[in-house]
Amino acid sequence: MRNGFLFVFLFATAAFAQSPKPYTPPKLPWGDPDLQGEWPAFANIPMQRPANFGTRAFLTDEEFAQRAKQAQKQSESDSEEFAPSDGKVNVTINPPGYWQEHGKPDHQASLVVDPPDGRIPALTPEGQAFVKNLRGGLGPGSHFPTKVDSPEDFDDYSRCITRGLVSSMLPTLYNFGNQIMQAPGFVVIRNEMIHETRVIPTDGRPHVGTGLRTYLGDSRGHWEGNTLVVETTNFNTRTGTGGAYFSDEARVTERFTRTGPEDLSYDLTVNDPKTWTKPWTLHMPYHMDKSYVIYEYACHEGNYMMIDALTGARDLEKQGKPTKVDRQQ
Amino acid sequence: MRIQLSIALALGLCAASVAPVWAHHSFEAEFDLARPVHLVGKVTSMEWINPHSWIHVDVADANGNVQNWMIECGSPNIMLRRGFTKRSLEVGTEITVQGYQAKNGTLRANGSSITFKDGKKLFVGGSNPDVPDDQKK
Amino acid sequence: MNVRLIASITLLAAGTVTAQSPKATYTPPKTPWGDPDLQGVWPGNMGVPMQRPVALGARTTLTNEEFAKKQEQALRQAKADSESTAASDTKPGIGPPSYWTERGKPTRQTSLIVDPPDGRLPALTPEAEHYRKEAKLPGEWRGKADSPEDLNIYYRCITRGLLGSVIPVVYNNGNQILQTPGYVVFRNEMIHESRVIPLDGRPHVSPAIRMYLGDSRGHWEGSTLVVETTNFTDKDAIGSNGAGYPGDPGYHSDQLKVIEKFTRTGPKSLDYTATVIDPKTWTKPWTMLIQLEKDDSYQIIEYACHEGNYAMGDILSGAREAETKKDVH
Amino acid sequence: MKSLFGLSFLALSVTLLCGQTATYKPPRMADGHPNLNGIWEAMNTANWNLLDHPASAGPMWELGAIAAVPAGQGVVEGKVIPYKPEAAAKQKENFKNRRTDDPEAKCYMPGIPRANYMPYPFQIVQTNRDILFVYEYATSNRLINMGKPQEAPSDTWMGTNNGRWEGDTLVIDVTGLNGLAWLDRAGDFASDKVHIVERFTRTGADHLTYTATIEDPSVFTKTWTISMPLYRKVEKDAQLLEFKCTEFAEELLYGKYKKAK
Repeated sequence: MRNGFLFVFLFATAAFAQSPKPYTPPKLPWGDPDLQGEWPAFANIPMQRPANFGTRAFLTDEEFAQRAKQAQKQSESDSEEFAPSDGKVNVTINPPGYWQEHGKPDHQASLVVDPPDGRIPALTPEGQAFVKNLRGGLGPGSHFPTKVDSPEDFDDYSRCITRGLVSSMLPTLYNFGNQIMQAPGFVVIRNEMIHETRVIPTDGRPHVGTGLRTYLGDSRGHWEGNTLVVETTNFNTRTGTGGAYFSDEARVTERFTRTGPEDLSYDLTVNDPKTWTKPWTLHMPYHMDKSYVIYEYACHEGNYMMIDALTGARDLEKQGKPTKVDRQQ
Repeated sequence: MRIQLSIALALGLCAASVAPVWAHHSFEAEFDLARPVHLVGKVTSMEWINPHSWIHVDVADANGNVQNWMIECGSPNIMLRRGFTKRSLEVGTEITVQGYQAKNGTLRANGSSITFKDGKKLFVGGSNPDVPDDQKK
Repeated sequence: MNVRLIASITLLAAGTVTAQSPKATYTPPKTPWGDPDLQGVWPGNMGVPMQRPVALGARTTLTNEEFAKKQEQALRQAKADSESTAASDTKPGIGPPSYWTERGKPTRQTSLIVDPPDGRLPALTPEAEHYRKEAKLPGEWRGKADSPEDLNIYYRCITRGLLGSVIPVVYNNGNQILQTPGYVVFRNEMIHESRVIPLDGRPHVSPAIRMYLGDSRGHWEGSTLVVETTNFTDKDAIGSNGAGYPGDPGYHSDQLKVIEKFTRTGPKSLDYTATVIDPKTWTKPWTMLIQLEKDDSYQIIEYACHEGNYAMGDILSGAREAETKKDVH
Repeated sequence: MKSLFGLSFLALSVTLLCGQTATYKPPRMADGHPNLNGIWEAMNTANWNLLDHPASAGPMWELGAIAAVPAGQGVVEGKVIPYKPEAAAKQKENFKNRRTDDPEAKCYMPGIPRANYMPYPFQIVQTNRDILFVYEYATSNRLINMGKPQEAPSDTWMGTNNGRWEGDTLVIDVTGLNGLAWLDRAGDFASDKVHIVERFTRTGADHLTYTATIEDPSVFTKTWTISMPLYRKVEKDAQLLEFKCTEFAEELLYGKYKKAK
């Protein structure tokens, strides 16, 4: 655990070696460093590094330029109102492509920065078994379930329950708005999707009892210099990241360090020896966007998918067909 | 004399004429006049509850197997005010109950006529609080 | 057991006929905060019919001869009441043992109703006549037990109603008055109901709120507590046990208003009068007088009616049993 | 590592929180005892479950989220109810059958201590002699005998309550409980041998602190205590209304005996 921090610290400073001395954020009236603002997860960085990158943590300029061109083309089509009228329409089962916000490319090769290969460490046998044995051996609910008998066949996000602590902070197709607000004794992190808010006390109080388990866990914050450190425990073993689930002993440590007027360095370390063979850390460079407005993401209230999927499955069964949901290639 | 009597009757002086509203419900609703019972047995316990207290009695039937009957009595509050407590019940006392069985055929009967052999008591002790001390026997 | 017997006999015999001298207006002591002190336990005495026999005309009290006869008869009853067993020759009745009763001491009143002067209920309105014929509200048990609603609200242990709770019956006639600054509480033993009566002149709750015991407001007129209660439901009946009284099922409309007056007439005596105003039911208001006698040694004991209500299950299941057997009796 | 700045701020906020004086001085009745009169209600999830508990589905899916259990931090000091093994098994059994077996579902009187943290208000009527607790739920009530302690003549739902003052705290010694009430909707229970000592202390204009120490060697391996604040209902003209819930439980209790339609 100790070395995890050391590594992250080295990584963060290396990334910004060029700026001469660390940035000192302004202070709030009651003395805390001011981290407030809209910090959407715009940096479009994949979670894990392709194997061939090895321990190279950054794109070469050439690789970056290529991604930038790609992103430029993508954002043009994102801003289209309708499918192109010149007949060359790629008909897919998804909503129109332009309903997305693909964010901007970044030099960082992957969000995972520790282990050095930029990949999430292997699961422990117990971690694997836990996932496999979920729902009596059916495994976890999925975005593309093998059968559609009941809502539990879908993943928590399709069921509009939650995206979990980790995913809610990271880049995704759209609605990756995050806002930090502060009041004396509290830091609040607002995730746009799915309208979840972590109110993090910074007065040193203990965690709630171990009998109290939740999807977003129980967070406690304290300041280390100008860095906000947030420890979260009490996860309810029905949430996690990367297809695996936190055990009841999982501990997530987040570090928020403002590195410039519009830049916030975010490091998240997962420490769950029952699930992953090693602790691992991801790094996300947030960039402030005062213009970003978090809109209400009332997911469950409009979840027609669930009704359509279930009634559809019942119809398929009447026709003797499987209800497995295949991904359109 | 005739007038006197009619007035007395009219005034509901004779207990018989005034149908006292016994208690919380009419018993014809619960017990079956067509199922008289005559039970002899030993008191095992008593439920000091409202609206009616229930005395539990072990009664051996013809071929000797013992059934525990519940005998419905009045509101226990009266007995409690007479100084009896849940500790006053003489478990094992033999009582005879003549009454009627519950309509639903369960082992329940009403307790209007509980009688004891040779003057035994159902409750002992108890110092009725509102009896002046010098009158307590 | 015969201790009780001796006690009641001596009390009865010794009880001098209460002097007929006009009641000098008694001034009750004051509570520490200056209100007249009506506190204490005031059990009721059974034995006065609600309506006066027609033959007695306007006579409100018994002659000495009538009273002596009533005392002698009460004596016999008290002797029977104090037996712990039935006389061996008695034919078994269907009720509980007769000695489980507390009828209290005989009084000189010829009827509870003191106004109209003939001591009888005023005529019903045509609407009330009709309502009583159609009444789905069960009065005395008429043999039908399809569902709980076929039994009256006292069988069901719901309540005996405001007046039903104070009209003396065969036992548990405990009433208690408690006072604290700004409130008087009238507590009835059967069925463990306590009316907390504010004295601060606040308005009644909205007419949309209907309650079995209504919504009471109190104020002092000299040393008399006057309590005005409205907001009744129309689901109970005036009369002992909320099931009416010989000669009248006692149903009333939800327009009912009751004016109660509590006047202490002596260290040990309190006149409770209740004026019933329900123009939809009775053509004229009418008033009852219940003379309560202080007995602070009378212990009000919890009357948990509903919790031990074997009768409900027995009555209903008994009726089902009878239906299956189709035996007619 | 905590910067000096952060530390001093913490100290500053602590004094602010405590308000002007260390201990609260309650207004007093004529007899000199603190005035506990008023309408009070707990604002926690103790009635759902005395212990820490996560949010969970309720026993009636038909009611959707309405019947779901909110999460709650427990009120048990030490966070554990020290059941003996067979009692722990009974509690689990109670929990399994809570939809039909919880006395609250049947509208049975809640007993002590549960009456004080039901989601219904209660009124403390403090006279110059005894004290009456009037509970809105099922119009239950209990008289606190402030005179010579009396022995419980028989077991009841609301117990035999002998009260005394210890300084500015009302102490109530409760015996004669019939052991049929539950302590919460999760099936926690005690037996008819339970002895409970309650303490009510006024800690502010609109707050009481309530603790109840529960001793029952037949069910628990040691005595344990719950504690919580109680909040005054400060709405204008607040009053108890009527929750006579017998009728609402008749279908649950007697439905099976009704004549089939």
